[in-house]
Amino acid sequence: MKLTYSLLAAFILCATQPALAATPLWWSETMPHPDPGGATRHSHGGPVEIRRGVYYKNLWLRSGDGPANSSHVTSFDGAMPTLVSVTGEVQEIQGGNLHGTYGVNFAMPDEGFYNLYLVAESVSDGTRQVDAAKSEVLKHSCREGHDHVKGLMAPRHLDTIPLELVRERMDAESFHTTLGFGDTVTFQVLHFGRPVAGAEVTLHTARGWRNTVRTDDTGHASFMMIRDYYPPWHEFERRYRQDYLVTAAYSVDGNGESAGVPYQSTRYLASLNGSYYPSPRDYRSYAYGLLLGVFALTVTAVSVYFYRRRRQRRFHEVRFDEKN
Amino acid sequence: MNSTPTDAAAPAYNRSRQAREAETLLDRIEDDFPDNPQAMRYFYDLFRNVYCHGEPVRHQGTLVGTTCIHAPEELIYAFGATPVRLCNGSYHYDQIGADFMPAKSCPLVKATLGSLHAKAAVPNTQSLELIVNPTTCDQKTKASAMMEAMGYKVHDLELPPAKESEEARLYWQRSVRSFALRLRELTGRKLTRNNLKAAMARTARAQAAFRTLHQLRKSAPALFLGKDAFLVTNAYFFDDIDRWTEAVEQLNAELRSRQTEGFQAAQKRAPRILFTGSPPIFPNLKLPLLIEEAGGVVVADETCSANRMLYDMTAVDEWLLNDMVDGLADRYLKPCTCPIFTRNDDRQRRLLQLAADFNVDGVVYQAFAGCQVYEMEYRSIADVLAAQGIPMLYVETDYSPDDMGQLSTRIEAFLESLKTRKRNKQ
Amino acid sequence: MKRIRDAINGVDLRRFRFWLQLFFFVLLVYGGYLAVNLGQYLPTFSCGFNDAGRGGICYLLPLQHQLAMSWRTLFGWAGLMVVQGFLFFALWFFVLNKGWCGYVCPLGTIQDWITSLRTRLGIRYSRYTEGQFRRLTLIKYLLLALMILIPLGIGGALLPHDMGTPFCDICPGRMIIPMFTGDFSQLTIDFSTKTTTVMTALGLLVTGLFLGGAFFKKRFFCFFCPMSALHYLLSKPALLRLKKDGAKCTRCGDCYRVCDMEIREIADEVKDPRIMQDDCIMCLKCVATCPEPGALKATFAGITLFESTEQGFIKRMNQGHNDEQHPH
Amino acid sequence: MSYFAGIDIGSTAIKAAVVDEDGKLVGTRIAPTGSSFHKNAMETFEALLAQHGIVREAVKFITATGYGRKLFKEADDSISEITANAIGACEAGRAFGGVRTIINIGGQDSKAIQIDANGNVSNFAMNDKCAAGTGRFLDVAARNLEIDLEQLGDYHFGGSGAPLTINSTCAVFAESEIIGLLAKGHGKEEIVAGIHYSIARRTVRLAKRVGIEDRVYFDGGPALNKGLVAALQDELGRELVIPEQPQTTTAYGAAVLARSQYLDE
Repeated sequence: MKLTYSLLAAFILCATQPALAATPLWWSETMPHPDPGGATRHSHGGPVEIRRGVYYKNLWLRSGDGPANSSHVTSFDGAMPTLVSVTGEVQEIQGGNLHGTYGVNFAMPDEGFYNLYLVAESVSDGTRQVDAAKSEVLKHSCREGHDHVKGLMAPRHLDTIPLELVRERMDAESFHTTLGFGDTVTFQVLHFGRPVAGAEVTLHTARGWRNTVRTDDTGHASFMMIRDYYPPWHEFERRYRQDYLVTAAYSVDGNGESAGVPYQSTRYLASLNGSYYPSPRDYRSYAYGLLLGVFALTVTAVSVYFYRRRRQRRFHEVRFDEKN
Repeated sequence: MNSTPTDAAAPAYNRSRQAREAETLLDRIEDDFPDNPQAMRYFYDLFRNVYCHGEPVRHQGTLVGTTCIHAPEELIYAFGATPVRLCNGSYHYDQIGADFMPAKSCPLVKATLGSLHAKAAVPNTQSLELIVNPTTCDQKTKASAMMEAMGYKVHDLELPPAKESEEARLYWQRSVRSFALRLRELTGRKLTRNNLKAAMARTARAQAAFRTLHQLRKSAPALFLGKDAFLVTNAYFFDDIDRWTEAVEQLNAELRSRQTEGFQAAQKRAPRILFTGSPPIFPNLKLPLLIEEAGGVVVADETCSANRMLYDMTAVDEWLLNDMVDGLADRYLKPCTCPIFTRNDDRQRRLLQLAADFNVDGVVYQAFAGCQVYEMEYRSIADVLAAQGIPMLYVETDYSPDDMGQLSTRIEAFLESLKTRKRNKQ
Repeated sequence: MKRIRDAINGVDLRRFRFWLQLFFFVLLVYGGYLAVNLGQYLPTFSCGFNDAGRGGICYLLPLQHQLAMSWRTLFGWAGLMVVQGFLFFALWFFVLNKGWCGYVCPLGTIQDWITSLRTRLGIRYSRYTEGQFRRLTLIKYLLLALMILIPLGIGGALLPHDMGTPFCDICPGRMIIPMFTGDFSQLTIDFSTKTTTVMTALGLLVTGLFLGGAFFKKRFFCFFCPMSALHYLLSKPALLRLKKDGAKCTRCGDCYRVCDMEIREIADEVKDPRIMQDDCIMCLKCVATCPEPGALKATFAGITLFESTEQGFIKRMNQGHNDEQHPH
Repeated sequence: MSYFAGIDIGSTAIKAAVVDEDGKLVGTRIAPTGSSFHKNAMETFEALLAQHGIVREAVKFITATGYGRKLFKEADDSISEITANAIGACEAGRAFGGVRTIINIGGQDSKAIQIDANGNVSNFAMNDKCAAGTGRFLDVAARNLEIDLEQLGDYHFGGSGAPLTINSTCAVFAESEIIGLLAKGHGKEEIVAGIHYSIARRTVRLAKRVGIEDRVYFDGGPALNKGLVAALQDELGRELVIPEQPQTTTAYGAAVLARSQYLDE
């Protein structure tokens, strides 16, 4: 359903939009069409392809306001995407056609978070728009163990990025932590590495709900994830993974010229994608659990008690079967 | 009711037949052998006092007679009562008891019945309030009714004829539990954890002393003779348990010093004998004495008047009454090598192990004429021992002294052949 | 040397075991706080769900995870990983054999604590009849088979994915061990899917049963433990061994009496010196309760560590000795 | 020349034997035990010495055996008759090619002995208390039938009918059974044969207890009874080896033992 919808949107956009629109560009894990070969596998960092033991990540560039209203970008010929590996190594990687639309594929040999950036720039009506799409991808396999996790948890940013969203870590977050309904997620907005106050940060959920807040003095904005999943109870899927998109917009006045076109102000538009799941609070019940446990305990105790009382009788009767 | 003796006048024990029987034997035990351990004095005197002078059996609280090793004495002690084992070895009482039993029956059972029937019997157990009669062999089982007819209160402690099966074990545990109920009724006391614990500790201490003595007999050349060992264990039948234990501990200490001194109670070449079968019970120590008079030495035994009575100890996992009583029941059933049980492979293995541990040269198997179970096990035991190359002498006898000459020939011939074997081995 | 040996053989095994078990319990349940990490191939119930405190992870968790990989992966390169994991597990196991159960396993230790609580309350234990024993003893093999087959079925897309760790779902260790670090989150029923609802409900039923059962029956759960079954399959070459000299055995049944696992062979078998049975937890209580010198012994790589002795037995069974009465 | 003597003081007869330095049998003598057997034993021993012209001092070692061995104080050592019998039979049996099983029927007991090649006893069995199957049993029977003990053999072969079955194993009950059979008009021959078979059966059962191996040596007074020998061979299913003087084997054994003991020291 969701897929058809986005495909339709993609069709429309591809047909009508030659260059960049005012809507943000963002990275997405969602394929342009259903997985043809079933090559992807689920991992703690979302879908990956595993070739000879090495994890590969596919990300597609999409454009639009939130996961519900975005389309895959068929081609892109701006700057090359930048990948920051776990070790901090910055490199440009080649994007291109990936299963039909523009996307990137990169290897993740190390455990930890990889950051992928794409910066695009255009001028229209005297306003320069700088798009900075970012994706933070986790590579984790439990086989690698969990000892090293703590040192790899801290979020990172690049000072060269005009506007960047950084997701703050939650309390006791580990590679296994997922974001659930009711959890609060906090982002920091950085402008060339410095926090920005008053930037407009918008969270788009998969079903189209959005909320906008302004960053505080330290550039932070927080959202509480809303419940966004209402299946019939028997179809409830605990591992139902949904994408959210968070964008930050920040305008700066100032004349300039970009590729020969002058402008009077600049609008920075940062994007960051992520995923969230139903909250365990929605499907886990202590009450029933304890009830059942206590029930079993009581039944055991009572049956042992009665068994022992019965054993006190002088002897057990021997019975014969009268049939035949 | 003619039998529960009430005459207050002290009978002339030292002139009675049974006293003479005991006296003669004690003289033989004491005088015919040099180098009796000093600590044996206690036991010689004890036997003289009890058997020749009719000193009453010492006891605290109710005196409860037992007719077999299967009666758990710890339970009796726990109820503040004292057990006394009634199994008797006197030819005199054997003849009295012959009135109750068929001619070809076990002299032990006959003598026990005879002593219960006799007036002023020794050991003097005049105040017997209950007899616990485990249903072991047919003859003991049938003795219940006869003892009741004599006016005694008898508790049949039901023992299963097999010990391997779970059913047998549970049946026996239940028997022991009902025995505890009977004791409660008799004594009017309650079984408590502490009482039973203390009772078990008493027996365990006695058993530990016995085990030390038993291990000391491994020493080669022997530190002391089997006739004394039998006397010690026979004293356990009726002696005060704490007094007995102390005496045995003293004996152990003396034997240990003998060990360090390198003392030899028998010749270096003396054949080491393992005694098995029907129990030698004072004053019927005929066979062990003949063996040792002929130059052998009884170093170990597998009989219910000694080893089988005291060797196996009780284990408890949780010191709760339920577990303690079941533990006791198990100890009195599971390791028992009595031939009344269906299988006897435990007895075979026990004999082989004793023979190996005690460096035994030969086995003497005593079967009382009329003790069918021992007679029946003879063949299987003989086969097992023969397979291991251990010579065995099977002796069928009873309490009468008239086969002494014939027995001594056989025993001497057996010991001579053992000596030859030993020489040839060297 | 002899003195040392006598001291070892005369040890109060109950106390020794209590402290050793406590040590291992702290190590495996709270070791995580002390940066202890023994890896994820431990042959004992060091529960992986105890995120914060665990000092290592029970092998059954990664095993089930690994087996749930898609068949293409499992029978490809990842198969080697499974084999490697198994080898690590086996190496750990070979050191202590089933001593892991009797001395290390936190769930076993918890059961022993429950048992001692019961003893203090003066309530007697229950035993199975031999018929029940024979039937129940097979359950652990069934659980082991299911524990392997269900994840394999998932890997082959034959079964729903949320059954990934079927044994952990019903293992009482998952509910109980995390509680020791204040994590009660496992005590819930997960209604998210039908499978999880059923599995978590089963898990809590089993937990209730576990607590009740362990109260009345010594080492109640060990009887059904698939880890125990897996151990037994590997136990032949292990270094720690339980041996019996049948010739010295009097079949007094003392060892059987105290055996938490009610293993009859320990008392009755007199032919095979390798006496360890599949239910054995190697607590060595039997050795401590055997009055026959050398009849039972625990050896490590052929060296006798602990053997039954008369003196040791007498010392240990001297519980009821009243010192005031006999000051010896 | 040194000599060595063995004296077997049995319940019915005293047997004495003397061997020389080389262990060769010099001579034997048999006399009834009587009531004062110590005196009789001395007389028999001295008579034997006189018969062969041996002075008392030349006898270096005397070994006594038999029931009266402990009371014969003149002996240097005593040995049980089983051991003595075994050695005697082993030595005497060499002439027959060696024996391994010995059946001895004495005055009041019967024995079966198994020996190894050196004459060491490896196993033996003896009748219990009761006199059934012993020489005494034959005595009683002969008296009841009013025939001489020596005649029993002839009677055994003299009968025309099948041997009768004597059921009683006890000497006392057998006595009345024999009288009963006589009263019914059975011939003495059949009765004698019946008695022999009865003894033979008991003896074979005894022998089977120790295991029958190789040649079987039969000694003791009753071995002179041809009828008993025949019955025994019948029951055993094999030939018996019988020495010339079956009564003195034990005394001979004692003498042999006296020699080796003397030489050992």
